[in-house]
Amino acid sequence: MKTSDARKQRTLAAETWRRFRKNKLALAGMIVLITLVLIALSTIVIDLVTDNAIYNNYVIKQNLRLRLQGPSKAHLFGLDEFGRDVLMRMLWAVRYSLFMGTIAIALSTVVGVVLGSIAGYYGKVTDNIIMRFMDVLLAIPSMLLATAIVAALGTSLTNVLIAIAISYVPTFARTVRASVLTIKDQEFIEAARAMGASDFRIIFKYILPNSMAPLIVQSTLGVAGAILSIAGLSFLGLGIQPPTPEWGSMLSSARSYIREGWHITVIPGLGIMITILALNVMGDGLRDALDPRLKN
Amino acid sequence: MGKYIVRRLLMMIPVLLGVTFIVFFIMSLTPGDPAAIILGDQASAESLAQKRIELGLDKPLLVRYASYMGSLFRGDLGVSYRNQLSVAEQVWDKFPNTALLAIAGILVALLIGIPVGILSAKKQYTFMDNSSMVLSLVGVSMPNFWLGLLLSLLFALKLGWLPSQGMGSGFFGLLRSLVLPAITLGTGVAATVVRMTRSSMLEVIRQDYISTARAKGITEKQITNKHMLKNALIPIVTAVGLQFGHLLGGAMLTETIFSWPGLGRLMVDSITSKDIPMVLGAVIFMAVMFSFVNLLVDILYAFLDPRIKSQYKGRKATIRKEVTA
Amino acid sequence: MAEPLLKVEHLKKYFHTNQGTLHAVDDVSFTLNKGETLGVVGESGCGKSTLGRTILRLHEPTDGKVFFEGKEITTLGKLEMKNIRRDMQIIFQDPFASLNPRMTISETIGESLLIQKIYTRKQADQLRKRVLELMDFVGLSPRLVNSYPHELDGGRRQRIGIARTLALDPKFIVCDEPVSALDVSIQAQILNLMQDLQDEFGLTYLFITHDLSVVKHLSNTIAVMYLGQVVEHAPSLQLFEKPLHPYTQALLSAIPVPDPDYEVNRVLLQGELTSPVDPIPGCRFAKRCPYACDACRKADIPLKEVAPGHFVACTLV
Amino acid sequence: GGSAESSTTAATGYKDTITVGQGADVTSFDPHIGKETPAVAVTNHIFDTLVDTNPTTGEVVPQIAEKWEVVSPTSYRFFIRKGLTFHNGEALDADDVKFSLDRAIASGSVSYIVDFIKEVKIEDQYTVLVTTKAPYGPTLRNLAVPFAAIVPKDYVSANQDILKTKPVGSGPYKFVSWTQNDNAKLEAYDQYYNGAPKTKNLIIKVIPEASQRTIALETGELDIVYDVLVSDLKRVKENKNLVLLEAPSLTCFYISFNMRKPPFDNQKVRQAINMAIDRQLLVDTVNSGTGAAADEIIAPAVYGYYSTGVWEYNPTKAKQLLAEAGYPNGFNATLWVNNNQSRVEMCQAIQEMLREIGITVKVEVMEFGTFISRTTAGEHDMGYFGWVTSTKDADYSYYSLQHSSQQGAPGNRSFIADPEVDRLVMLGRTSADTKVRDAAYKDLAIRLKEIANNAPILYTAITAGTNKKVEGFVLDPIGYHRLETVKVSK
Amino acid sequence: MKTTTEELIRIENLTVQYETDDAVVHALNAVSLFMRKGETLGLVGETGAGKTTLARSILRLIPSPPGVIKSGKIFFDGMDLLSLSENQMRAIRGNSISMIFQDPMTSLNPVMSVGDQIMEVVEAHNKELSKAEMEKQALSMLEMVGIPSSRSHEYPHQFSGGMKQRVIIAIALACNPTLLIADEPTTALDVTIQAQVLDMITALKTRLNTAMLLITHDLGVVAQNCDRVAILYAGQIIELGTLSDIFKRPTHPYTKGLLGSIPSLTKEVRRLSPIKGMMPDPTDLPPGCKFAPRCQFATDICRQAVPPSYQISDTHQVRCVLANAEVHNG
Ligand SMILES: Nc1ncnc2c1ncn2[C@@H]1O[C@H](COP(=O)(O)OP(=O)(O)OP(=O)(O)O)[C@@H](O)[C@H]1O
Ligand SMILES: Nc1ncnc2c1ncn2[C@@H]1O[C@H](COP(=O)(O)OP(=O)(O)OP(=O)(O)O)[C@@H](O)[C@H]1O
Ligand SMILES: [Mg+2]
Ligand SMILES: [Mg+2]
Repeated sequence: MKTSDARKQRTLAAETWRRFRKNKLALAGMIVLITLVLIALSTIVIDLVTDNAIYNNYVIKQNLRLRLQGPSKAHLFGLDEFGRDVLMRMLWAVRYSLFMGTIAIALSTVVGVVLGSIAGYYGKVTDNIIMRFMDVLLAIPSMLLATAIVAALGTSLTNVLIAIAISYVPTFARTVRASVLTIKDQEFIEAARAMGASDFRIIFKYILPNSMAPLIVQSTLGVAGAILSIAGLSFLGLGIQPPTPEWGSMLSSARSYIREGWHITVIPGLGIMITILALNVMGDGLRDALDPRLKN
Repeated sequence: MGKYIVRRLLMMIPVLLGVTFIVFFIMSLTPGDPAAIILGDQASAESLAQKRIELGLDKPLLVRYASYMGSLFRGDLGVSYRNQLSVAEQVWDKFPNTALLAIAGILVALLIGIPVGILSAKKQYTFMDNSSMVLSLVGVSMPNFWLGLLLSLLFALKLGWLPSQGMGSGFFGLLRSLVLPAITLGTGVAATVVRMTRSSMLEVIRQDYISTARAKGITEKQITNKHMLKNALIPIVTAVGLQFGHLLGGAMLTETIFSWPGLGRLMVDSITSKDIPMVLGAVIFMAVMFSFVNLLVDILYAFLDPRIKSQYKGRKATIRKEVTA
Repeated sequence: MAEPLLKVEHLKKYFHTNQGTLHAVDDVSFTLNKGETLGVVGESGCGKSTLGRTILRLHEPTDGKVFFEGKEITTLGKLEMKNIRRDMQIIFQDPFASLNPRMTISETIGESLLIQKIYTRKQADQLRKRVLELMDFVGLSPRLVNSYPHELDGGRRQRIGIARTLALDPKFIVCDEPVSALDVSIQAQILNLMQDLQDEFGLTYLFITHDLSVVKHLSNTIAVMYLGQVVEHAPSLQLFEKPLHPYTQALLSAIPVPDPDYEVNRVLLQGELTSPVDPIPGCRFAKRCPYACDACRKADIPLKEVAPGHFVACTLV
Repeated sequence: GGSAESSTTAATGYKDTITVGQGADVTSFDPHIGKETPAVAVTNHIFDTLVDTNPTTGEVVPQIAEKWEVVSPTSYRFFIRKGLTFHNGEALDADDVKFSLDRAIASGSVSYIVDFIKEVKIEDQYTVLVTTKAPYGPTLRNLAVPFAAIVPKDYVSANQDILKTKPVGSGPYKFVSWTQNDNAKLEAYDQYYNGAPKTKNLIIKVIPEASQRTIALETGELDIVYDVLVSDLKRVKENKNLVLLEAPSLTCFYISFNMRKPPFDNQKVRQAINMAIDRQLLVDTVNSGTGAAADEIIAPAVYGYYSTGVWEYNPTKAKQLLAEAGYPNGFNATLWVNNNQSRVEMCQAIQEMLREIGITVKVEVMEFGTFISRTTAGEHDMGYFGWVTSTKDADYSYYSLQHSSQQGAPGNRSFIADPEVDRLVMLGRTSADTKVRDAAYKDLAIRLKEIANNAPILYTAITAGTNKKVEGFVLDPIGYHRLETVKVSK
Repeated sequence: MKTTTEELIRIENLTVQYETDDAVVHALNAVSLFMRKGETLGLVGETGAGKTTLARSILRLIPSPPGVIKSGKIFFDGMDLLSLSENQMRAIRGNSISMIFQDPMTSLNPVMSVGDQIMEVVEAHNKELSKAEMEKQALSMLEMVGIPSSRSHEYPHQFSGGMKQRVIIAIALACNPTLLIADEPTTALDVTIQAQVLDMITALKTRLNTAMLLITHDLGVVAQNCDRVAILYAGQIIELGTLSDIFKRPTHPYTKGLLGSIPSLTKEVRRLSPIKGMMPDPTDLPPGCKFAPRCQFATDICRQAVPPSYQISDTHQVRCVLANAEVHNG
């Protein structure tokens, strides 16, 4: 770890990026995700500009007589069980599939960070109360918790989001707490206290920035998990409502046609798989890149 | 150690209390009238009202919760709304099936996860590393139910090797029927195991004691098995323990696909039919199971790691676990 | 000139662990004059760091009092304590762990100024000027302002730690093994720097180390600790010339002297430092002491002043 | 096999076990509680009723009662077959019949089928007189419904809950075991009055995933599956080793408009929606060509059906009607449906058809219990319902679904309250004269089409797939398939 | 120079690099060195000078990737270690050459009993022995380093730092090696413990007639334990000689600076006189003398080419042009 003056100085982000870049697989995952985000954004823009015309005429437009038609020049991914264009639905679904997972995880990350850092920093009774509560949530399998919550609140986009978010909170709280615990005892925290820094400052300026690494990784993987959970809920009939295109519900409603029109199950299935694969390899790449022990 | 186990068992009580409260609360929020569920859609208004009183649904939520907890402490989990049978019996009946499936799933995960993880770590950043990582991730990236369908299409229908559904009888029948659901369930966890194995192997590989072992002149195989793996296993065990919860959740889908008569399916059915006593009973059972598995993991932990054994008298062990988790 | 700055009376710090009560610091008293340096030496785990931290109230003392400039600080409230912190600072041993890896050099140095509200965020220019000035003091090139700690070597990091401490213009600094992680040539640079700073600003140091040769030429007085207690406390020269406690003698004789002709007279000890958990009464060194007798094992041995300013806790003297 | 009592099949190249797959589990083996089709499909074999209906002709035939006479419009005398025994050896006589019917009447779940009965009187050991509260046309058919099963008095009196898990009846099969969510096992009852069943063992397996059921049939794990997934029908039909059985069912799927809520209080709106739905297209595509477009909420196989003709598909006219009703630009509404995939699919297709005439429909899928209780409360705009006329008599459906006294829970979820409709329903209900009833039901059908409180969508077909080796399997239009005459060659 | 019969190991022009993605670390640059049987050579240098790399190179345990032995030869008992197969090399490790690592806290496998860890090395190199004999040997090793053999089934965490280091020494000496490489064996220990451990190592090595390469950055340790000293700076040996050569007649400005940096217990120094600056970045070494940037006597010649090693006496070698001048001037 001796870096001479001559060597180019890098920020931590740049350092991470340099190491991340080396991992071609993770890079590929990231490119896939960026592409998906671009698709999602452009379909949103298209809907705004055309006042949903494309959406109404291509995405949800049915043509029952042509149902289950296989891929052709006119319809690259074929038509689904209602004769809707699978390609268009796939594209329009990106925003739900990707963003719902992301939003749900963002929610649980925020809650998890607050709970986890309070528990980890203050310890003792506070820690005990918060973590016992997390234990309670953790003791209920997350899929089950989500199912019960959606069943209770009713199936709607927001409710699915809330359900998934709640079921992921304990994971994040634990991750944050664990890294707070390790960082809390480091000397630079003590140094800050010796300067008279407040708890608030210590948590937000010292502890949290240093526990970002596991959190970022956990979130990336969490989004992948959330997308799968949403698909699972769809399978149980508790996912996104029709005719909104969403990969999980496309897949689960197409599953009975798996042998008649392979394309309508395989395509959304692959969509989910590739997205999750991309998230996973990117998460792993980030983990390697952020792990200080793997430096150089 | 004995004292520690007792302490842990006692700690489970508040957790289970919390679990019952949360589930009771959520389930009571669910729209739908249990009386109507029991009597069906053609029941008369009087009999519905009668049933509601019978079930105590006319009382406030907290009173109902208290009376539920009251009978719970007497060991009575109540009767199911749907079929009016003892919840405890039904849950107890399904439990071994789910446990079997879960254990088989874990085994699949370990069988895939540990070798791949080791390979991947020893050949970090090579083609081998990347391809084995991707392959193991493909499994976890597929929605569970989709993978199940594809597997049964291939192995049951196309190849006719394995049964497509149900729980076989006899040892081989059972084993055969277990394969597909276990793979479906296990692949999801496998990726976590691969990851965990890989990173903990990578960590161990860098340790000084591995250098010491090399300097002794023992073979690479001995180094891997005796020095690396045994140390790397410790965090893996924790990870697997925590995955158990996911596994139980995954069982809800897998059991439905493969008509496996387990707790997961019981749970799905009960949730959708608002069978509150049944859901509560099953969840409590799952939570107990989950807590026991974690306790088991901690004990196993002590066997794998002599350092922990001496710490077991108290708090440090739990802190350690949190940190590595 | 000998005006006491810091007075520590019967300071105790016990930790409650699963194994029992750990007496990390057990009844330590001393006085430290302004502008002087007290060296604290002892083996790993004998409570040196805990002593330093407890004086600064980074650990709440279990018992005892600390007076700073005649004011008892052990009872101060949060806010008053924050003000006192300006005058009492600490430099840590590990130059890697003691800097926030997510903050640049200038942020780290400026942080204490912001926390103590000496400058506000709006006074960025003044703050920057002050930071550069401090960096100059400790010999850091100004072009490093925006570097992160991981880009620097241990010596430079330790300079950052020192600059951060100096920013508040403290009167008293606890130096917790500031050079033990550094190479000899760098170590010498830092030691010289600290000496210069002391001369320039009239600083008072509590210098913690396990390396007797390091404190020898820095300290006015030296306290030797063993398992939470001070066993010998004497002016520096006197201690080296005439160590009285058997432990001090062993310590001195164990130091490898970089001179092939030096006659080694080892006082070889048996065993190692034992656990400070629930210690039994009596001299804690008795187990390893070649001269231990029954009297040593009966009761705690108090410090005795055997010569002016020379205190020893031993039945032999 | 090999034991002396084993039935003839073993020796003659037939399997001694039939394995059947269905989508849901038995909820309760007590016939007075478990009334869902999957439950009845099993308990049906364990319990007999006084009379039975012939699955193909629909006519009422003797079962426990070997004959009966209509004493007056309100009283029926039944002569019980002598020498009948329950599976536990208890003899079956008038005592058991009275006990059973009284028990059914008292049951919250199934009383609606038998609550027309005023009293069951034991005349002698083998004769009972059933008197009704009022003249009731469908008496015999209702008594043939499996919920009116005859159970052993002594056995049940000792423990009212015993039937839930240890059912004992007088039917062709005895209960052996039940593994919840997995299977139920039955065994032939050799002393059955009509002769022992053809196959010794019956295993009814639960396979919730419809596509998995088909796969299991194809792989030979199952001999018979009930309710083949519509998208799998073609596959079963084309498979050389399998046979697809299909028959018109007694089930109609329809949309109920909540007439209490605007704009569905407007007849023109309801007619417009009826006209906007291309039912034949739905049958041909979404339903894979099975079933038929519906014109009434009772199926053609039900007694009392009168064809008014399927609503003409005419979106232009529908739009015009909407405009007349004051909605030239359409409106927003919700369509509720329970989480059953084929129903949801149907709703999605309808959703699209309504979009064509400017009505933006939001399909909301909910779980069955929620669906029922919320529609009962009248919270819905439109609801997609399925109704089985399990008595095969029009009254069963008309009374529950169309009579103003039956609003909400009992079934009337369009909240229709029309005096003329009420009059006709009661006329059909209280008359035992078929001519009177026929006329009443014709008028009623015409009146209802005009009111258009419901939009009948389709009559489903009842389906089952069997292995080619299965012999003697006959579909029951309600889904209460009987297996005592079925055998499977090796 | 002494006759080659006594010679145990000879390293010639050993060059080792770590090739990472963005830079090449020149860890060792043409290091030449020899050791005689039974002698103790002290290897001194600052952090990153390449001490560990040199030690690991001898056992061919450089982490690879990124480490590569670029060129050079290592003769041990007449064999060129760098040309042996991996299997042959394994037979040498722990047997005729063994190594002690710096940190006793992490050098033992935490999940294996100390007895087993000693057994393992005995087992690897004495296949002909029975289990019981192996165990006996392992236990006697434990006793030899002053740990009661009854503690052989305990785990490392039950031992103190000093005891762990003794276990490591027992492992290293279990097969009577002819060369012991000790990489900062006492840096992590307290002085009193350090003294005990060093005394023990020296006693044992004398008894077993083992040669020792003692790596340290503590000149005090060197002065009291070694026969000869090599000073390593930025991957080069800049001065090599007997104890008195180095301590009494230090010639290289770096060696002199090093000695000036040590606070002394024996002499009264008010101010230390350290070397300015720090070691150059090993990925970007200056072309000439590696020490030139810090050297107050450096001239242009120094900055242009690496100075050769001058033999200024029978036992004393210095890589500095000034030394050459000294030789010439008398
Ligand atoms: N926060 C704490 N909780 C419990 N025990 C502690 C804590 N901090 C220190 N100790 C214990 O107190 C004793 C003294 O520790 P301290 O760090 O003061 O020693 P030290 O002399 O500074 O050692 P070193 O030279 O290794 O830094 C040790 O036994 C240590 O384990
Ligand atoms: N695995 C590695 N990858 C890349 N560079 C390495 C590696 N190991 C060592 N180096 C570099 O090689 C150079 C020599 O390292 P080496 O460990 O031999 O130094 P050392 O003298 O033993 O230092 P120390 O006193 O810190 O143990 C250093 O610059 C170091 O950063
Ligand atoms: Mg310390
Ligand atoms: Mg080293």
